[in-house]
Amino acid sequence: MDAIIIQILNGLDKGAAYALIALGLTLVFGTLGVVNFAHGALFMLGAFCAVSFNALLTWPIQPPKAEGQLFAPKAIPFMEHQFGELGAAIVNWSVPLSILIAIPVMLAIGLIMERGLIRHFYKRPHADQILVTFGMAIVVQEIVKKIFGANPIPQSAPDIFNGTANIAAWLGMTDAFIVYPWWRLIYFVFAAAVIGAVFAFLNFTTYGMVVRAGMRDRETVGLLGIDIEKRFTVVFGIAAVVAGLAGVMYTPILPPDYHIGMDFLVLSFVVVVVGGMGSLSGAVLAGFLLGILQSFASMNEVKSIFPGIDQIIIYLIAVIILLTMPRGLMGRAGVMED
Amino acid sequence: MSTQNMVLNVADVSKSFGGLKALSDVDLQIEEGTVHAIIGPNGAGKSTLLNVCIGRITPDTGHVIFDGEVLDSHQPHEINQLGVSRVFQTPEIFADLSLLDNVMIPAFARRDGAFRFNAIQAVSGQADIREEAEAVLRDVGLHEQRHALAGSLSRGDKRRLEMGMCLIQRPKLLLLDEPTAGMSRHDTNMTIDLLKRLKQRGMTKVIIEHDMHVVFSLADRISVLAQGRIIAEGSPEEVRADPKVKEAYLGESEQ
Amino acid sequence: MNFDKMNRRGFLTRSAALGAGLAVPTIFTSASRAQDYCNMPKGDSVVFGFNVPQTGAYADEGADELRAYQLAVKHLNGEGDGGLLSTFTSKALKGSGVLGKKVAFVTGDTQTKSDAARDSAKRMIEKEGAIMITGGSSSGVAVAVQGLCNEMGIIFMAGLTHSNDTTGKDKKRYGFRHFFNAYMSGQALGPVLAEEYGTERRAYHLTADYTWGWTQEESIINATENLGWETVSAVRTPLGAGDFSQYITPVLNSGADVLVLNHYGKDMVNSLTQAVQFGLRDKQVNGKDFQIVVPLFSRLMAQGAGKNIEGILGTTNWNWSLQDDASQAFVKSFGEEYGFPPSQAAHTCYVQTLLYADACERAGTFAAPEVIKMLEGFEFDGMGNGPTLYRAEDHQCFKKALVVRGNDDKQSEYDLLKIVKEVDRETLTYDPSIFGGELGPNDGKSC
Amino acid sequence: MFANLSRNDWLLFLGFSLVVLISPWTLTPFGAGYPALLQKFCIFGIFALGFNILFGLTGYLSFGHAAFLGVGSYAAVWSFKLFTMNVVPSVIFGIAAAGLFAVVIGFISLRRSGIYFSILTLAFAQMSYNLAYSVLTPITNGETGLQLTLNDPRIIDNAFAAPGAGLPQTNLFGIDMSGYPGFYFCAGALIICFFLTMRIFRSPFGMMLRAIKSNQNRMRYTGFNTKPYLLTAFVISGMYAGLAGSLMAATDPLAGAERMQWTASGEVVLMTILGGVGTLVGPVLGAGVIKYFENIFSSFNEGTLHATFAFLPDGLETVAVKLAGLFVGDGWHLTLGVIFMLIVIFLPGGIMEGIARLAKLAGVKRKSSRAELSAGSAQPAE
Repeated sequence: MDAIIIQILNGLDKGAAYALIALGLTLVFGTLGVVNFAHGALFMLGAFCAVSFNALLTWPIQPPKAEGQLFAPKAIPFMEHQFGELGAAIVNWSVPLSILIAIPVMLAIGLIMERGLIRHFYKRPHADQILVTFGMAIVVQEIVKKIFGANPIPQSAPDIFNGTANIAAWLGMTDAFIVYPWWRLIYFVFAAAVIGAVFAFLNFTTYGMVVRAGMRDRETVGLLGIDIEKRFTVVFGIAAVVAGLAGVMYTPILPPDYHIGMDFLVLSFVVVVVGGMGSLSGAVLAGFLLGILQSFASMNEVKSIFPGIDQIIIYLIAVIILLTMPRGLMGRAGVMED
Repeated sequence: MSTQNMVLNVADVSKSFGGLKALSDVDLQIEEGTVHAIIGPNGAGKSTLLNVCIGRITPDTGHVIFDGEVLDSHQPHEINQLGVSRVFQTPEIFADLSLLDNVMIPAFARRDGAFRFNAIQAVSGQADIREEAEAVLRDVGLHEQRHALAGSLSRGDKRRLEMGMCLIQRPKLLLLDEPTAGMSRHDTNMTIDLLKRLKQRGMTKVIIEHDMHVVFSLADRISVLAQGRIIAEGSPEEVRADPKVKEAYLGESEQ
Repeated sequence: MNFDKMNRRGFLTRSAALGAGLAVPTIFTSASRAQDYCNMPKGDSVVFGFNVPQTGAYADEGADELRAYQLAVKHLNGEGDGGLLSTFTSKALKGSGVLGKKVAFVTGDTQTKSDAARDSAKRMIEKEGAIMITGGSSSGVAVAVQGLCNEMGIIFMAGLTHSNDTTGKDKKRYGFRHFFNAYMSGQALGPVLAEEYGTERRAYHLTADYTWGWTQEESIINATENLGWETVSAVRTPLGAGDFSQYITPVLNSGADVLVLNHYGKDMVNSLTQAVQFGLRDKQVNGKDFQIVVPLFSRLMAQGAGKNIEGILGTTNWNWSLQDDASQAFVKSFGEEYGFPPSQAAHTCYVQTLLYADACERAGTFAAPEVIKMLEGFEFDGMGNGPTLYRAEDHQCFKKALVVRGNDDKQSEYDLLKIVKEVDRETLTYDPSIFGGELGPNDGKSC
Repeated sequence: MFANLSRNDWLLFLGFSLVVLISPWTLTPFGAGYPALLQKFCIFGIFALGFNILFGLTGYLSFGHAAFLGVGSYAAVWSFKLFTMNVVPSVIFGIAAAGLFAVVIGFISLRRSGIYFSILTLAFAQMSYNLAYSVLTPITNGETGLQLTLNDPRIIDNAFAAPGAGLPQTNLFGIDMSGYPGFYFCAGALIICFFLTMRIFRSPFGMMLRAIKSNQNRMRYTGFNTKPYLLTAFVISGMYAGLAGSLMAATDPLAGAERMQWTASGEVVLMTILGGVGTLVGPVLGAGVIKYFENIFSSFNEGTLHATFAFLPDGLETVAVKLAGLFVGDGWHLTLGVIFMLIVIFLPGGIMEGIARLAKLAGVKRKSSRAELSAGSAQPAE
């Protein structure tokens, strides 16, 4: 029983991560009709916003090398050197703080990308879009590798979020042992908040409603004299920010390296397609579904019945859903079917 | 009318989309060798009726019987192989291929059936089919442009091309969904001429049309569809005289 | 930039420099047959092929290997401070190249994929005339390239490969490994685990689901069960899973009090980080503190795991903090060249290059069968691991191994591992027959 | 079978064959004239040719084609292990196994179209890869890859001759399949495949596939059952992949799971688009370019760069080496990414469009290349 509750919790958490990544992808596809293979790279760039911010804060102040010493002694982080205790505290909170950096940076990257490149590919075949965004993903990735190396760079969550929350106590189960890491709970809440914010933006603001109308019928909205193109640019920027924030907050869970975006790319596409192309709620639903099923498939009890099921569960579910529901969970007809 | 020379028999067909009843209890008999026009105001269910005939839509109730065969569970390609071809309202052609290819492909369907793995011969070696295609292109007046891409044609030309694609199959029944919509007067007249020539060849045709000039110059019989029902049927003269039709349709359109 | 031109020039200059007469295809003329053996060096240089991961997850490790190789070539050619040449017990090498020929090298990218690794090895052999191939950062690649080299009659000096199979069931006459293996890790680590954590422990294994993971899991289970430990469960995880949380959560309620992570590289960094996040190290089970063990360590991976690795036990082949003369000499010449200390991958690659060169020098020829004879059963010292034997039966080096602990009191950025114990060679020696395999004949091949 | 090809097609075919057969000489100045790479050119050329029959003609984008390549490889290596080192049975097994696998996957995946089809194929390939890596290790030998061993049964070979001491070589009735003979074997296969592909392109069958890509609805209402057409194309292209896989095993008897990974499937998509979707020669060119970069650019190191720029003055040389170093050696991926972007932005039709434009510029109006291009249709499908 405890094991099942933990796996449900874990599935929700995983699902939140998948949904958050898939959300941006769907947003771009739904509004611009562009298949963005560079979405993973945006996630990676977000993670490296956190890395760079931390690197800046901890810029090493090198104590002088003693005579006869081959390697310099351990450096003191810049912030600590300059501001003592307060500085150390800021360094400690660098991951959440880097959100403040990531939002403008990712927005800028998104806008530049859309204006400079994606815009010219609206009318081009999807194959071209895939190739050009994939090429860009490789370029971005290689540049990051040149700067930061290929090794993962660990980022830690603020100290007070280290350790685990005692879920059993919350649920009033006295003899059960259910704990869950604080940071993962925070990631879940954060993801839910971001997803909620995007939905609220699209559903409850006039700006968002026009965008949504544009997703369904771009020409008509264009005829109404609204500059829908400009709004789509903004939407691309938002998608980039969403991907970037997902990346920032993920760094304490998975030490980021230059390749982390590619690792998520295929998965996020599967999530989007299972959800149904162009459906935001479908993407979120599929994210949670796949996350929970993946958690369950990894349980020893399940694996002993179906060996290797945890390796393929995501793809197996994708196949089953696509065969029973032609357009995924909530896809619209005619989108990317020809 | 005897049932032997009934090419198409639509019996009690109903179809709803959600709450909207597109067709209710439609009965329609098409006699061999005639041109049968279906007219009616927008949203009367004309295109739905054709869609049912080619297997694009399965009716909720009722049957479509073509040439003695009940079409209920037939796939669109099977229905076509039985001898039903259709010209669509928005031209359905192979835009990336040449006009010649566009017309040769249906000829292959007629000759080779629904599937044949013919990777041995070359298209260029199929002289008979090519000649036939060129003849059809001449018929529809597009022979000059036969090497151009179909996507580059004007809307009227696309429609004539599509007509050619149907004609080369020599269908027993040709369904035409507004063949002259959006055409210039000149193109419309050319199309009427073409259809008249076809009439002499004795091909059965069902034609949906808004342009009454076209309808009355071609049709042997006319059915009037309004709100998913057949409200009148008869020769052009009978229909023209029918007060119900005037009320439902002609009155407004002849203003 | 004009790639075409640059490219072409590069090749012209290089083939001129190497003097390798391979530019003209030798289809029917069989110029190669006329040679005594494959890629016999002509002219005044001999070409080594360094096949390391330059892209993918192990790119940093590969870069470090390449640095070590370049350093080794310098030392062989008499440049720099000579490095380990001065401490190596065999004095055949004089810093004047090998057999009077200057050492040149070519490089390739294994991408940590068997296919790509074999492709680049083939390129270096067929086109660039490499006499020996060395490198790699994963057992799958090592076994694949070793097989290829064996077919082509080229000696393969394995880089970092830890699976028992490399010199076990997949051993080859033309393949040699200096690095230690999973069995040795188990033997070295076992007693220390018993000493530190007691003999009544219940272990839970998370194992990377491929051959290296399985051999390590098997070796560690054997070693710990001999001590009296119980194995609660051994769970296989997909390679590159990224998020291991769904595999870690069942550990919480399993009744286990030790978690063994049979992961390497990125998988290790991720699973360890996440296991720590799930509070495993703060947990008490069966009245004991919960422990995590990572049987195979590397300094580069420790860097990726950050604070999480502090206090965790594991093994390595070599670490730069060793105080013997040879290790110090190597750290000094590597550190002066590059500004930071070498990794264990760099060390093993450097040593392999020297060992090969030395064997050629002693054999008096580059002909593989003779060189193999010199390497088989070769006993030496002064390479940083104490007295070492290249065993003839399986081409595995027997030498001491290190049990280390993640350092919580770092003196420098690179001071990540603290040596707990140096385990002597006798403890680690085993009967070659336990892993099966066959070396195959020592016959000369002409490409 | 040989009739009905136009004179231009014969010229194209003969020219193609000639270029392939003399490539050991012509490619040597570019550093690519060695057997292993030449074999790879042919093998991936075949893979891309086959992929193009599906993607180029029908517009169905399979993202899991590498699975067939992997299956072909495994089948071929098993043929070496169980029966004989002769490559002919292994190639037959490889093609048959991949074909069967393609029938199953195609039958299921072709129930959907567009991106849903792509994801279905991707899912099947990824499942194959993950299982081959782990649970199926008894069949695939997991991460290490399936290899020959000394105690393989090899029943046919051993029935005729006592096994030698070492591992036997793959052979074609006694001719060793490593080195240049191996290349000529692959080249022969490539030329045959090219010929077959050309036949398909020019045949009514190929015409129907193009028509499906152009307007599948119209095909249905024109009396064609598109499903068997698509499935046939899918299986043919799976068999090409199986052939490529078994040739990989024939020239180098090892089969690894990573051949089936999505990145490998992605690679053949990129090769095809890079060369020119729907063109005859394009995919082979694309395969060549990508393999060339992978093998040659990655082999540059600082030493070779210094030698290259030695003619420059010292300061400039350092700068040049630094700059070029970004793009070669471990930076070859960067070069590849940049090339993808440049090609898609400036030459949407791939390399073949570039060639056509050059030909136009030069005022050369070769009919064959025009026919080639129009046959391919400038628009790649989704």
